[in-house]
Amino acid sequence: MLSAVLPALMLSLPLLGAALALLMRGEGHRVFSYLCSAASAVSAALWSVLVLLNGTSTFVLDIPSAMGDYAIRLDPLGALVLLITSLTFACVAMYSLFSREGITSRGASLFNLFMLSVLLAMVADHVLLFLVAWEAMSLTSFLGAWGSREDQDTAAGWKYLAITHFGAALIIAALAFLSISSGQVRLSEMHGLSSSLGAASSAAVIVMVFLGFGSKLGLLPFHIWMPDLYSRSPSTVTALLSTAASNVAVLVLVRFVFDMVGVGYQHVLSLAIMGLAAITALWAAWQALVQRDGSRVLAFSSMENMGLILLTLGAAMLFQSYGAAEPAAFAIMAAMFHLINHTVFKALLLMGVGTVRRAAGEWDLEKLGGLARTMPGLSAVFLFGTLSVAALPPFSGFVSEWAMFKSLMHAEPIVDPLVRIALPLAIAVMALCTAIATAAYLRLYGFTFLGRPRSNGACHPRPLERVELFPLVPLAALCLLLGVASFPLLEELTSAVSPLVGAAGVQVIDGLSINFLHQGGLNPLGLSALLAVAILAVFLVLRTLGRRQLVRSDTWDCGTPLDRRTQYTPTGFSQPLLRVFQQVYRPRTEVREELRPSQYIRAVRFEQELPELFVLHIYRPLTSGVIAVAMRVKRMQSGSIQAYLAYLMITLIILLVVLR
Amino acid sequence: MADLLSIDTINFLAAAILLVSLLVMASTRMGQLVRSFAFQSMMLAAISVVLAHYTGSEHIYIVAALTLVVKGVIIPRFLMYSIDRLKVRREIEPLVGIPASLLISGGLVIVAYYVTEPLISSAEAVTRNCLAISLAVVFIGMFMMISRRKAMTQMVGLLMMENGLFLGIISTTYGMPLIVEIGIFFDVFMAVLIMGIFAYRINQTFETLDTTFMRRLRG
Amino acid sequence: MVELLLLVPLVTALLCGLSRSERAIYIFSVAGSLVAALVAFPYCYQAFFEGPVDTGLWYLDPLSGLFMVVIVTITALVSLYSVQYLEHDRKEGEANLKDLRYYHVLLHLFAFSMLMVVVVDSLGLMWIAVEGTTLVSAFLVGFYKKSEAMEASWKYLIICSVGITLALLGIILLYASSVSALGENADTLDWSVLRSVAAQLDPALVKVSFIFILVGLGTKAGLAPMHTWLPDAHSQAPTPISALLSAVLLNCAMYGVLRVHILASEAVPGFSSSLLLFFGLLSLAIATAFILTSRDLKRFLAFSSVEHMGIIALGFGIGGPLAVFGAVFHVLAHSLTKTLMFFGAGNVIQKYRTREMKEIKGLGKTMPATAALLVLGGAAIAGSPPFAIFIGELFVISGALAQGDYLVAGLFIALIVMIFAGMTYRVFGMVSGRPQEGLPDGEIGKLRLLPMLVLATVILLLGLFLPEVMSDALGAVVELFGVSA
Amino acid sequence: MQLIDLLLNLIEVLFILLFSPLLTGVIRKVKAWMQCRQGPSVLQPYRDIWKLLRKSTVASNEASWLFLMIPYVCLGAMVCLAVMVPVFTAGPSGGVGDMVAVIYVLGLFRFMMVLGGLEGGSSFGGMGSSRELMISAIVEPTLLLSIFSVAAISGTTDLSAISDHFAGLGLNGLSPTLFLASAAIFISLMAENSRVPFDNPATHLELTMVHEGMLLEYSGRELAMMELASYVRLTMFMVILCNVFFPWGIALGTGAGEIAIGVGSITLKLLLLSVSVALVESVMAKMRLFRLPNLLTISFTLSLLAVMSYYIL
Repeated sequence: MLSAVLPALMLSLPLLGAALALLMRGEGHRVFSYLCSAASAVSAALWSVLVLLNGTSTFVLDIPSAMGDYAIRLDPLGALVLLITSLTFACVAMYSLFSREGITSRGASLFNLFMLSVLLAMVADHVLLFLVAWEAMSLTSFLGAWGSREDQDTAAGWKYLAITHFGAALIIAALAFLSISSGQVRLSEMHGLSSSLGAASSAAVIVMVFLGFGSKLGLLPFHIWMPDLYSRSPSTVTALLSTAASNVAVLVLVRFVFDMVGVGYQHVLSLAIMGLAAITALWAAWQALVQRDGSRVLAFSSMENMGLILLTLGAAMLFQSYGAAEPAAFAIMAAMFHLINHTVFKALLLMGVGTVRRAAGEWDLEKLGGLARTMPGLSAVFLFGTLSVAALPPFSGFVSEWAMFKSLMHAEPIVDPLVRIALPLAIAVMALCTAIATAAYLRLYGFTFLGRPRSNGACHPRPLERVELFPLVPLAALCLLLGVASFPLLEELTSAVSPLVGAAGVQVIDGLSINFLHQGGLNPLGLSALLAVAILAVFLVLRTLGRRQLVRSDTWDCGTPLDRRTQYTPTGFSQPLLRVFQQVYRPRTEVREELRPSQYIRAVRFEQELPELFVLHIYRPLTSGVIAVAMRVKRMQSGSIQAYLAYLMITLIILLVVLR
Repeated sequence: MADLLSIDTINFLAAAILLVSLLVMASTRMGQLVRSFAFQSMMLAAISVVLAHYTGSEHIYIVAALTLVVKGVIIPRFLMYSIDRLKVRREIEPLVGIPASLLISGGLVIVAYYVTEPLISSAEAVTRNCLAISLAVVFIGMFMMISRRKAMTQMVGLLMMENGLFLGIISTTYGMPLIVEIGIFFDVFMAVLIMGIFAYRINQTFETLDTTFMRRLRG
Repeated sequence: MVELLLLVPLVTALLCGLSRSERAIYIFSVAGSLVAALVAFPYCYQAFFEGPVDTGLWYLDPLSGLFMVVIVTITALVSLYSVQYLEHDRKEGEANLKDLRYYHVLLHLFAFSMLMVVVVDSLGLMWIAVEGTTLVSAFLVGFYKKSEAMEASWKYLIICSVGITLALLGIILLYASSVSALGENADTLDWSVLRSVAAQLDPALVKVSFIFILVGLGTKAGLAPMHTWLPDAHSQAPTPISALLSAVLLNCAMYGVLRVHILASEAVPGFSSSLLLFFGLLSLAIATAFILTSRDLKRFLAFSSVEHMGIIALGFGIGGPLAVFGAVFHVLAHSLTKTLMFFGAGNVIQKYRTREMKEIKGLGKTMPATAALLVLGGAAIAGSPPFAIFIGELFVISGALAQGDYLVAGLFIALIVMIFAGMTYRVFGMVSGRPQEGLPDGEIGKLRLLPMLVLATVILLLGLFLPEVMSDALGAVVELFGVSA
Repeated sequence: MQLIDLLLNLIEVLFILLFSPLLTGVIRKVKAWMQCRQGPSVLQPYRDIWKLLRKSTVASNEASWLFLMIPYVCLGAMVCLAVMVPVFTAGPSGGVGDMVAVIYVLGLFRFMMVLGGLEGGSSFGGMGSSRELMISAIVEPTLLLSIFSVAAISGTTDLSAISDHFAGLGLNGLSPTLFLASAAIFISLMAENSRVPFDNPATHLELTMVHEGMLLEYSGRELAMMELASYVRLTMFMVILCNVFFPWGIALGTGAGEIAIGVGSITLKLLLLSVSVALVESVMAKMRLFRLPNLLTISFTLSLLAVMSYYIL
């Protein structure tokens, strides 16, 4: 009974919310509209808990479509992702309400519709329903992201829409192909189709879905929409785009690749996917380091995290293709765990950046700084998110990244030298990514919250109301909780992903440690406790020396008074790494000295431009090429009626002569 | 014997129709154009009469009469009237020069024969030549519309296409159901009328009937 | 009985022509088109579910039913939309009462001729009706009497007349091809009769005949490269008429092609399909180029029509139950969606007094309701779910994959992705941005939003649900093509 | 985990905390000798820390709440590290002795320290932080890869188990992989702990400094904690180097004799390593900042080779 009411509530409340926001006037109804979405999130969470307790639940909806009746289905893996997604939705809804970001009727209705499409995409068990929900997700997120400011150019949002539609087209083709060749319209009825499809077709399908879903996740070279969209959209939208939408993409991708199609013997394909994912992650880490806008940093961070997740999934495919089901299960588990953690910390960080932007009125890291003193609460929750995304113990990102590292260390049973070279390389890339990305997060936190304010806005930010922080606190708590005590989640995840690869009875929890195949486990709880005890011990021991006397004073200034501009800038901060990786960034730097008549240098101008290489070398030539061809074709419409008649005649004569 | 005579007559007339089409391509005078068209239509009517006699179906007589009246008299008159009012005497500088036009027209005739060759083998005696010729006349009419500038010439080209078409109709099918035939006549007549109205309006707006000036809408 | 249906638009045209006041014209026009719709729907039902209605002169089968639904629905919406569109023109001094009368008489005559196309049995009469549509609508295209309008209607008239002449040649050859099966004096052009002997038609003649009909009627249906008249006529006609041309007239011509396609594919299996497939892809490709580069809003939409006619041709060309279903559904989806887009464009153009898309900015601010509907329509016309066009395209892709035409499917997908990009870039570009100085906010006329709202709702619902009665009806159409859904 | 293990861990922590300043003293002394100076007493670091501990703290006006918390986290992390890493006994770690986790705890230390460098709002802190990150961006993957190679040999990532494995193998355990990896880790040690070719721990000249720049705003007790944490970090690197690659003598059980041998051997090894660090520092010149990546890349390549050599040889 309850298990039927909850999904109904989950899907109908957002519709109600959207309708309320559109039809009614006044602020109160927008409040109700966000409450509707929060309530829907709660019912989604409850439903997923029920599913976790009682097992998969399926509903065939008595709604005729062009392809038979619609159906929805929630399996345990979906339930786990849905659970965390719905919690995020609830937090973001509350955040919208309290911070009044996106509280317009358009914003509220789109929020509800986006939520509906995400939920539907997660639970859809019908080809058409999934495709509709998937594309509706793109459309509603685009509409929510775009045009929030009047002067905005369309290009940023349009890039997103066009690229994501390209991805959708690939998915559509793949799904249509699967549906036709299996004769099924229910996704849950398709299993291991690769055996009937043959190697070439299943490889093609896997490539299509990887690129298709990858376009949403920022897989190279489809990433170019991400930074622009993130920097120009309300944080409530990006927080969901980066988390909820990515969750759908990864969840369905996993179902596609491992369950519906099945990996088969695609060694080379798996390696290629790993390669692409690795380059994506690395590229994103590099780019995150040099961005001036916090949202852009986080956009690239999403891309980096998704790259790592796809890398791990690629490794899982590799294991699976060699018949090593258990390492594959572990790798998928690690990837899904990271996905869940990413949801929490990324939503937190994006809303945090949004709050900073609204409070200080600045987005440029060059103009922020010192906000930890004026907004201590925000800086504290943001620090939780930062530590988590930087994968530092005892926060959630650490545990999942550890698991991803470990999953790459399972090369042992496979003797193919290619694999034995590829996996260590993957580890090297992952490590490099992590290190560089950590630097980027550190830069983001440090230059937003620490040091001296670099502008008036940062100096006197609008004071935050306490309620604005409320929605962020549960997320921050989850960052810590998922890092400290994630055993139940991991066990559920393992039992949910094992059937996908046909590995039965995989155990990842050994006593208090996460431990699997390879010896050497991690006890997150123990490690966190140890860390806490150590810090506490240091504190207590030093307390025995008596209370410290604290004197406040100016920063040491070598005798020259410091002002805003004597600080290190974020740009300067990333210069050393930028110089180390010059070949990657290819910066265009210009240093100009302005001389006085007396030949003393009066001023030095330093200009540096980091070209968007993918736009420059792929997209621009591509679009200009297409447009050039189009312009050539356009000449046929010359305006001359004689020419038009000639086309008619020539077509006719050619057809007659060729086909008579 | 009589049948053979009829077939010969029809073939002769059809060849004449083709010849008129070719001659029209060589002419630049509007009046000549319209008169040629009228002549062509009359020959078409003659073919119809012969055919009606040959097949003995009476409604083809009606068709023949209609052809004579509508295409041989009314439409040419209307066109002459328009030419006088709109003061378009001749086609200056056709887009494709006269010698080239004639060569291409010849080519089109060959194409028409080539295309109809597989059809002719299966068709009846009357049809053989006429189908190819009708196709050739259609092609030449179309080519006239492509190679000439004036709106009036285009109208005449279209009408010649219709003539070719009509030759095809009567030669292959010995006439369609009467209601269809009448409908087609009505349509052709209305089309000419409406085109005439538009030609008049175009002359008013553009102060010329040269269609090559109408190139505002492009891309 | 069918005569009654045809009589309604004629009487409406007559009443409009006799009316002395503006108000009366509007009332007659709207009421007449609604009555036509009411009268037509029972016939459509009959056509879909109770087998073909064959009364000698008239012939109604599911295919006619489908196009009849499209014709009466769109005509009703267009006449409703025309009210405030023309009121605005009157206010601006673009049209006087005489023009108004003239417009409505022609509008209903146009509807009459299009209905005629789909209800007659004889291919010859169908041809007459198709030519009739050209002649009537040429005046509507030239309604504004500006030089561009003149140019457009001249091109429309000439090119379509040439095309239709070729089509008649094709019909004659088809007739000739039946001689061997039906005997010398069968004296019939009736489609139903031809259908019964389709397998015995002379293949060589049928091939040539189909080429002529495809090129001839394809000209009118807007298949590239014969589509050249289409952007001119669509851009110059009054916008409601553009909607009618794009959503209905093209379909009527396509109807003729399909009729012959059904015969030809029985006589010469595969021949007509491959031609349709070729022209479908070519139309898509050429339309893509223009959609990416168009600057004029209405030309842009016109090329989108070329694209969608291409998709319909492609779907029928691919064949197989899925693709044909997709194409049949697409006929419906495209007419509804394109009408919505043209209505939106009409609002915008009258408000901004320009068709240049670069000069149209900030619709979201100036006309929020139109903007919202345009965004929906833009997403829909570009093939995004959850709208109807997506379903059509999905089925066409599925059909191509099911037939093993991977190359066709790949090309199709590549082209529609490009079109999506071009389409959304333009539409969203108009909605966002800052409107020009001194443009007052607000819609022009609330009534014109009503048909748009109806259309938007319908295409959304059609994208999500397919009621059983509809799937049965469409299934009946699909069966005509010798494949069962 | 047995009580005795707990106790041993506690002793290890104390051992490390008390012993690490001495190692720094030894390095300084050896370097002084190499420069023909007498140098400060080896006990000088103890005196420094003791003095600093009793001084009052001066904090910058710009510094936030985080500033004063950072030293606790840093020192705490190092204490934690001392528990995680086997020092003289290779007992069971209870799931906290994972090598990847060790690197991440080191990462936590670095992260906090670098944040501390940004707190004051002066250019020195930023400069130090920025340079530190440049170095660590390459050092971290190097460390992970070296560890991966060792883990691949021993089949585990648990440090105690690795020590156990290599101690059990004795001299048979030596392999090219191990040498390459240890060389990579040695270079990382020098880089991470701001030793000479990378940084000069004895200077406060802004053009060269990395580590000291970040600590510039700290004073009093906080400075003492940061300094102690840095000493511990150096020691822990050495311990890892010793116990992973040359674990001979490490106590495998909890017998008193074994432990005594363990303590003795680790003390000896640490002193030897300190002397060699000092020697390397003395014979090398400080490198230009932007030459550093070359050296770091060499260490990265070494570690990659270490992994490859295991799989390919």
